[in-house]
Amino acid sequence: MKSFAPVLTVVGAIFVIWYGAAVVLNSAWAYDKAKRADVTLSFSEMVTDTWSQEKPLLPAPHQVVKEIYKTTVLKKITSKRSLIWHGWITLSATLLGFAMGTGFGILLAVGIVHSRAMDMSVMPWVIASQTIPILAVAPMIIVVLNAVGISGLLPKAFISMYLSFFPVVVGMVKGLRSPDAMQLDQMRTWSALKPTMFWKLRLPSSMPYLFPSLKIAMAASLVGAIVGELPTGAVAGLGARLLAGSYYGQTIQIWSALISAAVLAAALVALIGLLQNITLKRMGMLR
Amino acid sequence: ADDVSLQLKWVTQAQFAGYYVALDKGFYSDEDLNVTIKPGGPDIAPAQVIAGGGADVVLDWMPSALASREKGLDLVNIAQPFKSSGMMLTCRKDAGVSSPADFAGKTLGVWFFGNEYPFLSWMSKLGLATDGSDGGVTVLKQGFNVDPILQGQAACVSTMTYNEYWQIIDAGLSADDLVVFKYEDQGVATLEDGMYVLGENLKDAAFKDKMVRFVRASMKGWKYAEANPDEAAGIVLDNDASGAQTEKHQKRMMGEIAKLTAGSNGALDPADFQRTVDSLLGGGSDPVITKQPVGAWTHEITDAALN
Amino acid sequence: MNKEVIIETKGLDLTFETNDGPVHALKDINLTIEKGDFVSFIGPSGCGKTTLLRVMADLEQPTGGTCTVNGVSPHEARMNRAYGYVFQAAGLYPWRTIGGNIKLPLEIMGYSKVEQEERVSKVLELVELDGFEKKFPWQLSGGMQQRASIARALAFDADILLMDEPFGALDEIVRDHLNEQLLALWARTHKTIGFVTHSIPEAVYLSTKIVVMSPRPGRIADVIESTLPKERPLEIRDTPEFIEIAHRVRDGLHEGHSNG
Amino acid sequence: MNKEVIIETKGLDLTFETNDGPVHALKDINLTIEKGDFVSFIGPSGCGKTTLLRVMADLEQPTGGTCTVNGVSPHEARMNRAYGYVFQAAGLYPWRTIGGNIKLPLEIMGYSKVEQEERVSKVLELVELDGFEKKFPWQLSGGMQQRASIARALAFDADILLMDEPFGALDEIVRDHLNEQLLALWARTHKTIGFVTHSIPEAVYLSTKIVVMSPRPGRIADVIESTLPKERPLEIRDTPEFIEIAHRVRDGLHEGHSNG
Amino acid sequence: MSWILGALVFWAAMWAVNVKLSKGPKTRLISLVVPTIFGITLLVLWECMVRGLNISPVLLPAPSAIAVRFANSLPILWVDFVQTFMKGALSGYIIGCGAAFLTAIAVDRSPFLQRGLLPVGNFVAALPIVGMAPILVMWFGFDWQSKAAVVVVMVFFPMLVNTVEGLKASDHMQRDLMQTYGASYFQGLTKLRLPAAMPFIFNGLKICSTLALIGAIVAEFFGSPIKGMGFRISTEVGRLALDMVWAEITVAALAGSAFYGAVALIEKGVTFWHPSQR
Ligand SMILES: Nc1ncnc2c1ncn2[C@@H]1O[C@H](COP(=O)(O)OP(=O)(O)OP(=O)(O)O)[C@@H](O)[C@H]1O
Ligand SMILES: Nc1ncnc2c1ncn2[C@@H]1O[C@H](COP(=O)(O)OP(=O)(O)OP(=O)(O)O)[C@@H](O)[C@H]1O
Ligand SMILES: [Mg+2]
Ligand SMILES: [Mg+2]
Repeated sequence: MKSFAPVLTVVGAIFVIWYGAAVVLNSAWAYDKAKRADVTLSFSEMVTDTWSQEKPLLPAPHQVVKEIYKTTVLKKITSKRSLIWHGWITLSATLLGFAMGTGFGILLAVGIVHSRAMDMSVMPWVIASQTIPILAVAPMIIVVLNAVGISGLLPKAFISMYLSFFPVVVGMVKGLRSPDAMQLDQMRTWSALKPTMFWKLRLPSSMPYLFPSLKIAMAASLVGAIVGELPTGAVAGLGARLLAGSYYGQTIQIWSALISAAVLAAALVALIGLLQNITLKRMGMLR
Repeated sequence: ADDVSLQLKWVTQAQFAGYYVALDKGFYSDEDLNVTIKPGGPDIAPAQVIAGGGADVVLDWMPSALASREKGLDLVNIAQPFKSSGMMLTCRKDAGVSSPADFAGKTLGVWFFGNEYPFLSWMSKLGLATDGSDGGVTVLKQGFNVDPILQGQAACVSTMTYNEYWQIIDAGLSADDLVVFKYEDQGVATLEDGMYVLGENLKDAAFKDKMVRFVRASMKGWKYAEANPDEAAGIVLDNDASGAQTEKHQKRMMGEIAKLTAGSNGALDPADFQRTVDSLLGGGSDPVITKQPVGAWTHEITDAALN
Repeated sequence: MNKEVIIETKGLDLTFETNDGPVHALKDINLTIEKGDFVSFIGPSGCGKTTLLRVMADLEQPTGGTCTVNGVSPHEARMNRAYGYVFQAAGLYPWRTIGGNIKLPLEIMGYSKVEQEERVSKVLELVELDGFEKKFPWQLSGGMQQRASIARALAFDADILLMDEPFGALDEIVRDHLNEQLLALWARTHKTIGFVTHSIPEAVYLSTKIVVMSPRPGRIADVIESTLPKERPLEIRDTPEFIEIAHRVRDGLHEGHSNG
Repeated sequence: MNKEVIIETKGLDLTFETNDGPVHALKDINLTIEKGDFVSFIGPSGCGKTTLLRVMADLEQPTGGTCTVNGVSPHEARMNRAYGYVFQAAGLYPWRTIGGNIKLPLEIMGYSKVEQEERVSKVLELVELDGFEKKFPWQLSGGMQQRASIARALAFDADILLMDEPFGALDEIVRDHLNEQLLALWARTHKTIGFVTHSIPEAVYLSTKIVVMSPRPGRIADVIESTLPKERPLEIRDTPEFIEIAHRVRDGLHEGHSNG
Repeated sequence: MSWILGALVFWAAMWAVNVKLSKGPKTRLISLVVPTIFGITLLVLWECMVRGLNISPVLLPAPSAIAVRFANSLPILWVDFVQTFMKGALSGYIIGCGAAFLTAIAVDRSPFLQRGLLPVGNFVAALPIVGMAPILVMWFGFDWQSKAAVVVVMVFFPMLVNTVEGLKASDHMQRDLMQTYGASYFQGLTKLRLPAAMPFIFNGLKICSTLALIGAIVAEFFGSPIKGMGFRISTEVGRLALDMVWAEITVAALAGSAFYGAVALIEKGVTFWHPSQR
């Protein structure tokens, strides 16, 4: 609660800048239009115009809000013009990809921590894998997966997974290795076996590392799902809205899709934060 | 019923009205076909989709299809519902363009992804370099919209008669502000939106039979769409999953599309084919195709379908 | 006095390989610990006390010589769960309550739920932490944490108790109290105890045998058998006998320092 | 004996606001420290020793009462760079060498390069770390780190030296040695020293004044003026006078414990 | 079939070699050889799978074909590399990280701003920034400036959050020590808080190094001059020249890994004192 006022201030500042930027960016078009229509614009007319263009370079916040309101509240959820419907499509791919990425990442991390050979040979390539512009390869992945009969949700989820497994691996390797030498020795004095050590020591001590990674992974996963929707042909989903908006120069639609995606991301990340608080509190790690 | 999947070249819009009408009006089921229409997008290469087995039939432009043939993918044109090309270059008058002679030194927006071939062969015909050297034109890879011309980043952009041109108009520029160069008029038109299948599949009698029925039903759809443009546009809108299309735009598009499909009964006109090939072969230093294609089209299907 | 030998080292040698070259941590350690002994290890920082204890507990492999525990190798002894070990720092797991921490070795060793509960409350009482079972480690002061860690080592029935400066972090009064408690426990259970300390009075007060070590390389400078009786009230620290032994220990230490 | 008053607290009170409610760390502390005094603070864990020292150094704000240092507020005194402070843990900056760490306050206070070098080598010698100037903190043992941190506080000319358990991590021999050194330094420089310790003999050996504190809320239980002479060989610890004072301190502590 | 069998046998053999190698002492050479062997194994596996399963080259070309194309197209690859990496990614990276660093220092003195900026920063960092690409291309034109702008937006917030976090990383005692010296704000910043923040700052720099290249490439999908890695990839996919596409991907992976490695190397030099580097 302490950060309520500061956040409000910053958000307020952003809005002010936003409105200002809208005037600056859209004014050229307003003047251009006026010139062709042979009228002269007063400053206030220009400002109102920049905040109400149909296809502005930068839509004003209230235009975006109106669009979002129109496409969420006023449309039936099942309607293809409802942002909620598109959001749900993206969300399902995101969640599936996130689940797969997290699972894969944790498995890989367990392997890396327990096998030196794996640590030395796989880890550099995990890093290299992230330097491949998956976003550029996404269309091919979708086509190739289509070729082997996988279509629909899975190809998108696959791209999400590719983006989300990396932070999980990195975080979990760090976390599973976080028990110090003394804690490991302690287990050895009780002659605990490797599985016991894993369940009773490594896994619990990795929790503080896992959750921040999950937050990053969730955000990455959403990006993956959106990118996966771009090439599948503007069928459905927030990515498709972005693309269609871009295709028809509908900046208001782009921004509303973008803002919805951000809200979705924030909600998902907040959800993980909540889970983190509950888990860590039960584990007594939250003071 | 037999399953047929069709890969479109672009997103769901009136450009593909014939197929959606055939599906919606039950022309396909009348032929005992179960058709799935897969929308395309900016990064979907139909040729790649069919190579991967993701579709039975794809819609593609002939230059891109022929180029794929040279890459070893045996694409065969089985029907050509579009008689004329809808492609054009739209320029702003105030950028100082009034004829192709003015192109030199200007910035032109072009689509790539296999759609650049007609442009390249036109430029080579005009003798204009496209690699940025002196006296040539500066080429810009245009995104999915017409922003470059609206913002003055390019003097001309690629448009289709039925789509992007109207986006420019909608954005507030009037037809008087613009000059258009139709590829059709410049003698560099190439065949657009033909139906292509893999050559090896055509050896299979059952597949051929399926295609015969498919082409017949599709052409029925096209003719219906030409006759009832408003209804066709409505059907397309119903099938648009992105919910981004507007009725006004689709109706207008349907009207323009009807002009392009008008002269075709579905069968490929060998003369049109040859014109396309010649224009592509004459691509100067960097020709799109290097030799006369053989077996790139067949009348077998249309002959059977249209009888 | 024909007592059973519990730990025996012969010519024990240990060299750590480090980046800067080898560190000779233990050299030619010969030591016999008998059943029921309370052996203190004392010596300057870095002389190898911790290392020696770790070798006995199979946490470190000697590079020369032999070490047997209960007649078998330290490894087998560890697998037989022969020891409780208290580390130099408390090392409680922060995600477990005090009770959970003490239960941990019991879970691993497969004690029944009922017995776990019983033992936890018994040892908590012993170290005067009853009532803190549900608290997390960071809710306790440093001294209390150290006591909990001692309780954890006492919870299961290991015959050998190895303690590495368990009372280092405690203030003098609490320390005196725990010393008394430890002696009482030792008298009652006849455990064999290895105990590392920095404090001369503590070593003298507790031990039946004091091993004075000297550094670089770590070796035994002196082994002093205590002549103090088994009953040791705190006041024993003012007797001449006590002061005499303390003197001998201090001398041993000084020698080690000037050598090192 | 009309000496100059250096630190004076009157009715000092400090309450920490925590989630669980307020913690009354210091209550009604009245204390006068004169120039050249060596004052030890002793008391059970959590009785407020560290907190009191921090108030004097303007690292904590009292919630009641006043504290003056050199006749001005602790804040002004801090800005005048009146003290050196040695923390309970060494707290060296890992990215600086030992020499660099000792130079740090000198750089901040604007000493010349030449003088920096001189002082560094002087204080390193004092704590017997000559030759380690170029090493990084983690390449030294805990005890050596603590000595480096003491050297850092001695490097600049502060009249007041506040030390929070500086010798906690050291073994008895090194501790004895540093105690002697500290006494010698104090005798030579006439610094005023505030010194927190857990060890009764240490407190008695070093101090001119011993402040015994008791916890919950932290307050002064007893202030003992030492009657020992200024010259103190280590053997003084066996004299009856020494033992007498130690007894008084222990009694004060016990009282505090039973009260707490 | 024999191709696939061969691949599996090769895999098993190489894995055995790696297990053996990694059991030995961890020298510099070994820690280079082991991942190399693993990488070669992957390539061989890929080659065998493509040949064994007869995968069409328009779907997935074999590594050998990619290598040939790579060798034959060096000039084009170089032009694209300069356009996308040097101009787009690198300049955006430097501007973005630099701006974020300065912003972090600027808000450092105001806890109020920090409390407000961090949650918002985290929110924006979670935003699918790729969505901004078309907009930024619209604003900054088609050439590398718009790519750099996308990169700036992508790296700004991760870097900001890490730096602000880092500036808080010094522990209480270290800060108290500065207080007892009566150090000024600036002295505290340069002598304590910046050095202590270095591990966090480098963490941010490393994350951003992979983001930068991805951002620059994706931005080219939304309009570009006719050069650049993203342009080439999207164009050549349309032309079914998949070998060229993969050659570009190889360049991207090589450049990205080298970039990351360079940052990691500098990190090792600067934060030599941190436990994770010892
Ligand atoms: N894992 C290790 N690698 C390299 N050297 C080590 C290792 N462990 C200990 N040493 C070195 O071995 C010597 C003995 O160390 P040890 O910890 O046994 O000393 P100690 O007597 O317990 O000291 P303290 O009283 O400070 O705990 C020291 O010089 C130390 O630096
Ligand atoms: N920042 C703080 N917030 C809340 N409570 C605190 C804080 N610092 C100290 N305390 C509390 O104030 C009391 C006195 O603490 P202080 O650190 O002064 O004790 P001490 O005498 O130095 O103990 P020790 O010998 O263990 O170092 C303790 O109960 C402690 O829990
Ligand atoms: Mg030790
Ligand atoms: Mg303290």
